[in-house]
Amino acid sequence: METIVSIKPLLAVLVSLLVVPILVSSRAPNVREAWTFVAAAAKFLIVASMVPTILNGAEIVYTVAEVIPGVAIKFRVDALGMLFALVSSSLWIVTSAYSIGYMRKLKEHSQTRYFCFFAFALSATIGVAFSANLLTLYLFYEMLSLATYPLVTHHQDPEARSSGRKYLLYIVGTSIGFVLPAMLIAYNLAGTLEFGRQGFLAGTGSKPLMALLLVLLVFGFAKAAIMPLHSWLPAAMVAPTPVSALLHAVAVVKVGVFSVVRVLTGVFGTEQLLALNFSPFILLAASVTILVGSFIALSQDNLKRLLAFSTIAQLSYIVLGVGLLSPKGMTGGMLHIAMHAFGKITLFFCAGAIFVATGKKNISEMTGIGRRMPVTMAAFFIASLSIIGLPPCGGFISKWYLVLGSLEAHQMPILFVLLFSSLLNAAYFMPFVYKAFFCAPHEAMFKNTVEEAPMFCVVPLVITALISIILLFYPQPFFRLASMMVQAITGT
Amino acid sequence: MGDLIQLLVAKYNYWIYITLMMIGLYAMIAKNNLVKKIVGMNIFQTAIILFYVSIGSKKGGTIPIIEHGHGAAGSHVVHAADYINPLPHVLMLTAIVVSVATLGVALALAIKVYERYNTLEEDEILAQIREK
Amino acid sequence: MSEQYPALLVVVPLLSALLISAAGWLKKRLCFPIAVVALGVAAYASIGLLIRVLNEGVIIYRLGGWPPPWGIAYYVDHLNGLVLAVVSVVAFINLIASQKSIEEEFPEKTGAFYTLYVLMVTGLLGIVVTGDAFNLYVLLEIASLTGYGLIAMGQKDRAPLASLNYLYMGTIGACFYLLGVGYLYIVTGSLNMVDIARILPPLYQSKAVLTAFIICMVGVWLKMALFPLHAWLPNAYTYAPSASSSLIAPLMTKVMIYVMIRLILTVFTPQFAFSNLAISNSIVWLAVLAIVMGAILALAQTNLKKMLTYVIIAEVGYMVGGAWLGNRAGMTGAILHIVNDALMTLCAFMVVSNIVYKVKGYAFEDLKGLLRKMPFTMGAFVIGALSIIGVPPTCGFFSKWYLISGALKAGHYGFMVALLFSSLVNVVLFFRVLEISYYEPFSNHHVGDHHPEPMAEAPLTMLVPLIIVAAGLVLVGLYTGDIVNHIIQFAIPKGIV
Amino acid sequence: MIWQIDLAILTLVVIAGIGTIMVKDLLGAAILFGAYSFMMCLLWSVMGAVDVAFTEASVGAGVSTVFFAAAVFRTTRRTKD
Amino acid sequence: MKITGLIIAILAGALLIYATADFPGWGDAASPASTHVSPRYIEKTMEETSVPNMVTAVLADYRGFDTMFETTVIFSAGVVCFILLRVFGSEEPKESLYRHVLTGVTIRVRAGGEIPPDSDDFERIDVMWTPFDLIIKTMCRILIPFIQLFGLYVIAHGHHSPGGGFQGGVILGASIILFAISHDLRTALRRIRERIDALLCATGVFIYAGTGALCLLLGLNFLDYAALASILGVDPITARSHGIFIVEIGVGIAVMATMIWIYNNVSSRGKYDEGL
Repeated sequence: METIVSIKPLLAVLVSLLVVPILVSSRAPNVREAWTFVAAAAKFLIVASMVPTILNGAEIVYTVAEVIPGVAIKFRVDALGMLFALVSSSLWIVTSAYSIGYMRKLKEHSQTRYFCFFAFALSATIGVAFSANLLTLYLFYEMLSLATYPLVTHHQDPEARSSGRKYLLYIVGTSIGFVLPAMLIAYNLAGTLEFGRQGFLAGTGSKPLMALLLVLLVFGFAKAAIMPLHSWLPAAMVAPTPVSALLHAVAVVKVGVFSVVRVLTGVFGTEQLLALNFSPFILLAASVTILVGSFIALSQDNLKRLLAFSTIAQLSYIVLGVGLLSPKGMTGGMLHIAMHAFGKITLFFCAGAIFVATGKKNISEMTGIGRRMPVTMAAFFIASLSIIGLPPCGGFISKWYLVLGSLEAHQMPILFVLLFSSLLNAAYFMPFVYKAFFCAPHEAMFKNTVEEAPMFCVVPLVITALISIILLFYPQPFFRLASMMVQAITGT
Repeated sequence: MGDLIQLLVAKYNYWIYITLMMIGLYAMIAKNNLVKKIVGMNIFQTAIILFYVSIGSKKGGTIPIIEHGHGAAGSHVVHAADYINPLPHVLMLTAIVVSVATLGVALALAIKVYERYNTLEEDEILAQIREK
Repeated sequence: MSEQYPALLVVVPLLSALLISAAGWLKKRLCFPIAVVALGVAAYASIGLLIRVLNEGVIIYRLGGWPPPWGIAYYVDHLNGLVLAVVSVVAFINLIASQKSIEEEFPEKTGAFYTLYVLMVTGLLGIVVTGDAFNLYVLLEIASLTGYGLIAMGQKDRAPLASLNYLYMGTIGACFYLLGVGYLYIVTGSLNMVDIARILPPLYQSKAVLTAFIICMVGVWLKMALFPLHAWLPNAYTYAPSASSSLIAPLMTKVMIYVMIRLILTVFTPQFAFSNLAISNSIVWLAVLAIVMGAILALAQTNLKKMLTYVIIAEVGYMVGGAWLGNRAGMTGAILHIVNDALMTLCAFMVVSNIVYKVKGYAFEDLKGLLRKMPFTMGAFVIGALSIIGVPPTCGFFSKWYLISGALKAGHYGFMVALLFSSLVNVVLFFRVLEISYYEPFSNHHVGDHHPEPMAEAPLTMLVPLIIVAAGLVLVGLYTGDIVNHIIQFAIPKGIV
Repeated sequence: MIWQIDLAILTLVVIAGIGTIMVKDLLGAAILFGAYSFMMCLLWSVMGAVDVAFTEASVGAGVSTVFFAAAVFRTTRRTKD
Repeated sequence: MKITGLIIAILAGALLIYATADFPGWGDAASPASTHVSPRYIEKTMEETSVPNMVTAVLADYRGFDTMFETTVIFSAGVVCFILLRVFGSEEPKESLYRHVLTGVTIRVRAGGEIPPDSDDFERIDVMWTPFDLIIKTMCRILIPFIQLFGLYVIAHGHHSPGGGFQGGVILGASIILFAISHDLRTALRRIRERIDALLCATGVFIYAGTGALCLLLGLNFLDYAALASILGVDPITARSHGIFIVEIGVGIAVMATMIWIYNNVSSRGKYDEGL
């Protein structure tokens, strides 16, 4: 496989940082938001410009500095990273549009800070996507945790403080307490931290040590919200909705999952995991998270919390898929990164739009809202289909591959888990949608006039909803990337 | 027994310097009065000086000044065995200077403390700090 | 001229200190410029020296033209070349940063203050550069005496007592060191470090050498405030005027660490320190204790400056432990941490002095709303905090990396656990500070984009150096590889693997 | 040098030292310290360290004592130990 | 505290006693201390520096660098005492005493009361009133010049006899201190003003360090007095001797001034009005 040295990855990371000074200096909101758009677009273009190269089976590499013998701060763009980067950079554009509408309508304070740290978070995300070794990944992972803190606690009220504490405790605590020592042990075992096709730890240590490392690393990246380290995610829902939308549906949690996938594939390597027969453990953790998360989601009344728990469940699909260690399963898992992203961000947008338009947060207060905000709720319906995994939405493909994967790996229990959890998803989305549209007139809580949220809010969610439909019929390039990555791993 | 006496005599200076050093150290740690601590500090330092001077001493050596040193340099040959080792003396001149400098600073600090708390007893000062 | 750098390094500050004290009586305005020039020259010379060392290896400078061991000689190798550069640069930056606060706090004694400041830097540089055991003692006393003076100028009611206690402890430490040198002299008959190292090997079994080693170590530990001997440090550093604390806190302990490493590596060779006497393991446990206790005590503090002093105590534990792990990685970590910790501590204490300058206090409740009021200062504080916690790419992470991997290599898991523990505690410590400055007073959101209170930043002369230091933290982090490969690697003898 | 004198003075030095830290009066302590320094100076001149002895005579017995006295005069003679 | 002190002291003592076992016997001429480095000092000083007093030679030449910093230590001690204690613009004392010289009558002036015109027949005396003692004053007036003469001799004759800059400086300083004690601080300060004194401190050290720097400028290493030969117009050996003499003078000045400075600050608590 040929590798091309190019500064593009670094640019992709830095472009949103470079815009920060401008944001700080510019006092006029319009200028500020214009620049945000510029940055977002630039980032997307840079990322997109690398897609053809990757699809041709090449890799793009760039080394910043060798900090420790054998370990450098280094970028490598491969299919998986490209997939993730593509998703998050494209969604940033939509989100920045959305957040303009949201923030302005609600007259949030210190929006400059908000946009600055948003930009920070995005560079960190891309950095994680493109990082070539565990150290670089860790670097950007931490950077993301710190950059998102001011966003999560944007309201600066006691509630924000308490949940901010929880957020930082879980994220930073695990990364320093678990990942750092694991990384050091790994370095002393292998003498490198470079992600390899079959993992740099392959055949270096005894089984117990490997098991320890696996536990430390899988749970250490707590952003993946694998139970029992999940409860920061609902807490983080105090953030303004755009933050929840992009960060807690796409960037942050996906970074966590992405890191776990990297760990499983690039650090340990699937063959070693098969050989050591660790897959049941991973599958167990994932399945538990899926089921419990879905069950809790059933009992939620606050819409954002419901979405949060559904996110927790959905994330573990990805871990599950990769944990199956079978080609189709992995493909499904990686695809799910994209599919779930588009679906879930739509849902969050809808929740935000409802809040902006009506100030309602709880499902029980939204009966009949479909008449008031038809577009939003239609989008919500589509997106929820995608999450459940039904046609005509992208979610169907990933679910389908996951099922195939579980069959391929002869894991009947997993098949059962998948199907049952889909039922649960339906169970917590559909009643709401049903009540929103088809409720008896007397119990409708809104008068019968269409009043949508501002344009800036509605357009993005329509777009994302449409995309998640399109993804069913045209899953490229995500599908190509995922399958390429799987080929690269399994070598078949 | 005899050799013990021998040992005692042979190393008597060292025993004494160790005793003095213990006295000084004890005073510095255990005494409650700031100026007493300073006195202890000086005893400590003098003890070390005594140690160095004892290193320098040499049986059958005389003071490290060449007699009839006037006149042309190297007019007469000098044997190392005849003179006491001057190096420790030099070092100790420096050490004495350091000790007096430290003494000055320490006394100045003690006066400052007294101006503020109107006592030199450490426990009384700490009591005043605590009740504040 | 470049072959005279070693002398210039020390002599230029000394001479200009005298000029400053004269200027203090004749023409006050001249004091600051002279000091700046002096330390600037010192910094230039030290960096030039480091470059020369990198090119030509060890440099020997004979003072008075007498050959060692009869005369005093300066030995400049990679180890103290690096430390020299750090010391002089830190002192220079801090001097510029603290001009305003000095001239505000001591209007009629500026001359004397600058004199002491420059003299202290002279002493520290001399300690680092000298190759003569006794000369080290004299310079140590200069650094200490001036340090006592600088510290005692602080808060009227607490500083003198704190400084006096420091003086007692410091004198005991220095005297122990002197005693140790005497013990070495009586068995070797020499005062020159290299010469002693040459004579010692047959005497490794001698009780006198062992005692000398122990006494020297205890003395140095007293000076660097290793845990059980740390009692003097917190008060002394807390109540000192900000200009002094931001000079002494970064440098004094680090220089003493350097002295310890120098004693281990050059005077009593590693073979003696690590192999002959099997005490290294227990000393590492001592360091573990220092780290843990430092962290815990820091948690108990309610004002920023005192909290930082306990953080320093923990950091001392890092370096002592790293040095005594007795393997290459650990030693690399210790030496690298001297550099990093000097910068980190400088950053933190400069932030404190900015805060004191504006808010006139450093208790936690004085910090409310600072993140809005002094965003740049607090931004620098965040970077410093990240570095102390050990988050990449700030430099603190990498020294911690080497320390931990050293602990792994030595199989000393207690040390590793202690390091991780203190990192986590540091997260709590600094996060608590930032939380106070970020939330309180609680803002009610949806109030539009106007600020509650206007921005009130420290003057540029204090801000710009601070930002430079903060940036330096990241740069040093990114260039860790080069520092290790080109400097530290050669500073550690081949014997240590 | 005669080692008997040596021993005698050494003993005296120790006594003076102990007295210095035992006496319950700072001014007395200062004066006793002067005496102590003077013994030291004698001792060293016996041991042939003339320069050191000279210095100790002028500094230890002389100036240091004056400094002590001045400090005590400016603070207090009272001491509990 | 006492117990801990005792324990620590005993531990330290035990350690040191343990070590003495391996010491060479006291005054052993064959001990490394007297065989390794020192013989050269003893045997070569005359021909290398032409200074009979080895201690002076080693002090000011072989290890001159130490001595320079020793002087610096004293200097910094002076500065520290000044910066700690000195208070400028001391407030008007509550009451001040004046003596009518001719009659010896003491006049007590309360704060705000009009001070007698600064004429010769009134002199201010300390509040802690000491009887006017003719004997002491005259004795001191007679003695002090001789003391100072001796101090100068000690400095100048340091090459050939015990003593040198440091001892001489201390003696000179002591003479002034004696003057201050026998009369009072104000009179002494009228003789040597604070500013002059402080400048003298700096000058003394400067002479030393400056000599070294001069050698450096003349192309040899720092403090290598041989470089002075070209200026003094003598052979390098004698140049060394002269160099030693110069720096001894510097040391003397610095030490004298510093001793006075410290005494002034300590004895008057930095107010500079009333001494011992």
